[in-house]
Amino acid sequence: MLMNAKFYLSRLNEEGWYYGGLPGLQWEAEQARKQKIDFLRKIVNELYNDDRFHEFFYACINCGNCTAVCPAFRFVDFEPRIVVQKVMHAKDEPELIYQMMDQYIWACYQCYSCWDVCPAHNNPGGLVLILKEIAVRYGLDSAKKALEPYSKIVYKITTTGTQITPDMHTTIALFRDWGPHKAELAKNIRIDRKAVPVPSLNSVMDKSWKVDEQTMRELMIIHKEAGVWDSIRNTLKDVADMIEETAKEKGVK
Amino acid sequence: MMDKEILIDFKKEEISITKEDQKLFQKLVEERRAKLAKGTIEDYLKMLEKMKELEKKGEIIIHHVNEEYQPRLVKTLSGRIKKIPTVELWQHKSCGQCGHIPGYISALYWIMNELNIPYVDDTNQTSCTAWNYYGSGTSNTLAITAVFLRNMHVAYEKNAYPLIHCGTSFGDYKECRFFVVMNDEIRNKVRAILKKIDRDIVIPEELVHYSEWLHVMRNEIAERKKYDVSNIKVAVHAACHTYKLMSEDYTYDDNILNGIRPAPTSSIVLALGAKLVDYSTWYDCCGFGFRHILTEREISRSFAYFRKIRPIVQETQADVLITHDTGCVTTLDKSQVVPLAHGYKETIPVISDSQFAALAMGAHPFKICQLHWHIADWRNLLNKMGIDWQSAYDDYKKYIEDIKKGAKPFLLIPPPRKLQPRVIKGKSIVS
Amino acid sequence: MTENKEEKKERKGQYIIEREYIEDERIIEPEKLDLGGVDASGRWGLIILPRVITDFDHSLVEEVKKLPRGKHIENCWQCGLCTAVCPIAHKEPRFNPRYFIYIVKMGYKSEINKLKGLFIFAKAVVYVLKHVLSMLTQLVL
Amino acid sequence: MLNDKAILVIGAGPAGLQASQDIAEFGIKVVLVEKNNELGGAPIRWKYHTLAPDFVPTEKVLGPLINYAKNSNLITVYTNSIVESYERKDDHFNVRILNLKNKSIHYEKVNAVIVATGFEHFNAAVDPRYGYGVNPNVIGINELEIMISNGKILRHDGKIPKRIGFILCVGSRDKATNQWCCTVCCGVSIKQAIEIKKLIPDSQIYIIYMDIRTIGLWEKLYWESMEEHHINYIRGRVGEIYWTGEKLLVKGEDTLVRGPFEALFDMIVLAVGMEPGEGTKQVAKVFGLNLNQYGFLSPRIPNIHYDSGKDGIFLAGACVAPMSVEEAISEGSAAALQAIKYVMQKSKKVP
Repeated sequence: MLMNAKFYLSRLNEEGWYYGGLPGLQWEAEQARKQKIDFLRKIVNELYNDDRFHEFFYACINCGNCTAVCPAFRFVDFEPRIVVQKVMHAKDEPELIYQMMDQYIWACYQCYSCWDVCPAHNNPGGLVLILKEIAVRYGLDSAKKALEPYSKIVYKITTTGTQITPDMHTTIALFRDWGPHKAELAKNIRIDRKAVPVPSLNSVMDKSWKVDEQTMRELMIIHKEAGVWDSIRNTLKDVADMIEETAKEKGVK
Repeated sequence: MMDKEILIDFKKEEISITKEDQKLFQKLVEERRAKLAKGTIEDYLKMLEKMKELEKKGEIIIHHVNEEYQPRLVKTLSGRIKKIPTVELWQHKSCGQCGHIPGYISALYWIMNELNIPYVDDTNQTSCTAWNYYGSGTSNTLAITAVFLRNMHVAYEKNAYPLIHCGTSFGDYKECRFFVVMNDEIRNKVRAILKKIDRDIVIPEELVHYSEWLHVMRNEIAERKKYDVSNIKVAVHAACHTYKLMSEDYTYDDNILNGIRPAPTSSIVLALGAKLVDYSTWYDCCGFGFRHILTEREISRSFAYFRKIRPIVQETQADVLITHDTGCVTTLDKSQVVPLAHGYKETIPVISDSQFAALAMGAHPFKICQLHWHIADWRNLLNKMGIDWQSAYDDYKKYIEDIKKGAKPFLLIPPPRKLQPRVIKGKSIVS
Repeated sequence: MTENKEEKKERKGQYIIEREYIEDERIIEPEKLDLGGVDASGRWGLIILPRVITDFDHSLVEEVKKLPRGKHIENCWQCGLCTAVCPIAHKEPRFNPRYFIYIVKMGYKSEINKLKGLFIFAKAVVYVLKHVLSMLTQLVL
Repeated sequence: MLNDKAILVIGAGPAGLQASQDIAEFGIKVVLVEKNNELGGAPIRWKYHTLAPDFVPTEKVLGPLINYAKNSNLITVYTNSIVESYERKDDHFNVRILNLKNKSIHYEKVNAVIVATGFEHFNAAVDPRYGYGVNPNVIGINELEIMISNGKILRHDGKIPKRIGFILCVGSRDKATNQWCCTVCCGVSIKQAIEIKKLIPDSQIYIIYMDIRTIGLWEKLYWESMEEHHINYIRGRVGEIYWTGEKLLVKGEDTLVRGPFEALFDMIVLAVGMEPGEGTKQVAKVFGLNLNQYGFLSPRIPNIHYDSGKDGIFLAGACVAPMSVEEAISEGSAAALQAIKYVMQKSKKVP
């Protein structure tokens, strides 16, 4: 066996594949190459055994309908078709999935235009969502980076069942790009909220509307039992602690 | 019916898509796409069949849209006739609307009070928690399905039919219902979780979005119209999650936009007599991006502006952009500030269909329609509608001063209900 | 895109998670931007231009067809065989002959500008020569 | 009367057999000349296990045709024979048939001729990229069909392959070899891929293609292969197959997802296309039929296959253009009808 065979063979991963990557996207392949193979296989198994997987993926003939309607594709080199293709081949080549987990899947808007037009009933948006859930459950760096600025929302949803609460809009700091009118609103938000004529909304600041204590307890029990706290713990550890603390205060063991 | 005669005729000049063949081509593409979505019909109808079987076997309870809710019939994309309840509604509020642009829900409640529609504004309600599901991937199917069924069970207890305000809640509840009915494993796991908060699986026979309620009530609303809006050019943006997520189950009407596009919101604009204008990026998302609107707004505002605001203003010079979802109003309204500062010119006010209807019916622009939460300039819209917004704003300012001095704020109290809450298996009903 | 640490910090739009998939020239990050009293400079005023192509630009293809070896560019149906056999492509994937023909035929000037200044050709040729020489030495010895 | 008439059918493939049966059932004698030893043409010669798109066993389709040809007293069969020359009389042909095995000569008087000499698979050794014939475990879809019929897919070392790659358009759509598309190798390869998946459930099967052309009702093969059998598809070409001593290192490019790739395969199947067979060239020379630029018999009008342009001579099947078994059979009937009409007109039966 001539020397060059050894050279080529040395470049292949454990699955016996070497990916050059499309022009300009080599870094995806490099990232994936650094991972250990059984970790990649674990991720792919979790994807393939998800309850929704068989509703979201059937076949893909590369027709490109999904990419044609994808909003993210108009600004970012993200294609739902590539997601389905890589998911389709991931069973035999797990490295393909990890290539997307770093940045690719976070570009998706989850708007499901792709699900609406796919001639094979595939749901590329749904596959991206499953991969996001896996990224959060495994606490990948991409999930940490994507959700770090998002932690207050995760806390609010899992403890009060509501989100975008008025108390997050009392200063312009987080919303400078919404301009002077927003600054004006932030200043007198408390009084404006007193003028909202809807009974369950009037004067409420820490939640979107008054939520009963019992309702919040039930919500927290649901999230605890369904394993949401565990996946949050893997990515946003401090948020998970805050959630459990609040839950204890509200009498949820 | 008012809107029968006023048909969208693609050839009319005020819809300023330039080339004739482009319009014909677009019409054909949409007709094909409407049929394409029919491809998923079989699974959907199978799901509805299986839901009935599960009810017979006693595995689940179905919250039927029976006579007491005075249902009206609409056609869905799948051709199936859907029953839309009109009274005794359980308001499933949206966290984005309530926390951010309350004009949505206050206008809707005001309209319902005007039409004397009894409803329940419940505090035993959580949002659909899709911010954890689609937004961040921290949730999973079990959690969001359990939250869905918990809310539906509360509505069932109160004997009020759930009316869902947020497009995303409507979309993901359709998805959850599909999986809870079709996937036995998920159903059993969810039942176990619900047992822990001693509730059971109650699945609504129809999942109804509030825009569908406005659709079926559009003529009663049009009759109470106070302002003439016939000179207002309105562009409509349909929220993706209402008609693309499980696309079979949203209202389509052959007389409105040829039955190719969803009827709600467009129908109420036509019923009110305003001019509905069409634009080329109709099918596009608003740029909400779920996570992007909060933590990566660079993407959201660029998309919303270059793909939505700019094409609409350039192609149609519309006076207002109307949509029926939280995320869309927030994204389209707030994303115009930075591009304008960069020197782009196009801008357009963005409000919800409930606000537009309430304005046309003469509701107070600020006390009821809460327009002051919206950033894109709505002043010349109100001028064009003939609403003296300046005096209304001074009136609102005075009202704010009174509240500061301790006056009790005016609240929209729902009309009294006729139906009694249900007693289930001896469980004491939380009033 | 392996870049050194400092350059990464000032890189435009660095807070965007899917940053690697957006070309630099499409990101406009203002040094100073004032929104009626609110300071929205830097990340707060950043906008991204769309990459939607509104018209196909055939000038490049016409230019190539005039070249003596360029007449057959119209025949290419992107089968990928040229890249499949190209030793340089397998070492330096940014050098993708099929992709060069594709962007010329489609007239994607932005993609072509990306390739300028990348000395991938030289790097790759050096690799091939090294590789071939090592094989020859093995055969000869 | 008709029963003293006879029609010569050259080539006992699906087209020839169907033509012979139709003519015989009409009561006209048939002289069936076949170059090889057995009847049935390519499907039998390469022991096709089943036919696309519905996996109908070849036996079920061709078996009755072959048995009819063997048992019908109106059909005289000459195997291992070719038509060496012919003499044109005003209402019949005198045909000289040479038996290649025992060199015996036979003369037959026929009133019309149907040419149904079929196709040959492209010899992949002509295209050096794949190392066909040099690299072990690089086989053609025809050889694979034999393996599937025997129910055992084995490598050269007797082991069961895990990762199998199909490379489509071998020798086809290529100016260096055959410029045309053989219309069937997509459907046939996918059918075989599904059959292999049934024989070896945990195998990884890749189909490397430029375009998937599963025309008409064959499309369901493409979708089913992904939905139920999890066959992988790579859009691109293979540049080189290198035998590393134990596996095949395949170098190619995936134009849609992976870019340039290299992968180790246990077995590579080349979807070899169709080209005009030796028989077609020989018959064309004998009867003076003209060939088109690709070497297929060219009818007077390209869209009407049976009309050869020469009086009394009709064409049918893959000798005119690449086609599937089902099309060849229907072309056999078409040519038979024309030949019968021609014979009856000559004997003044039809106005």
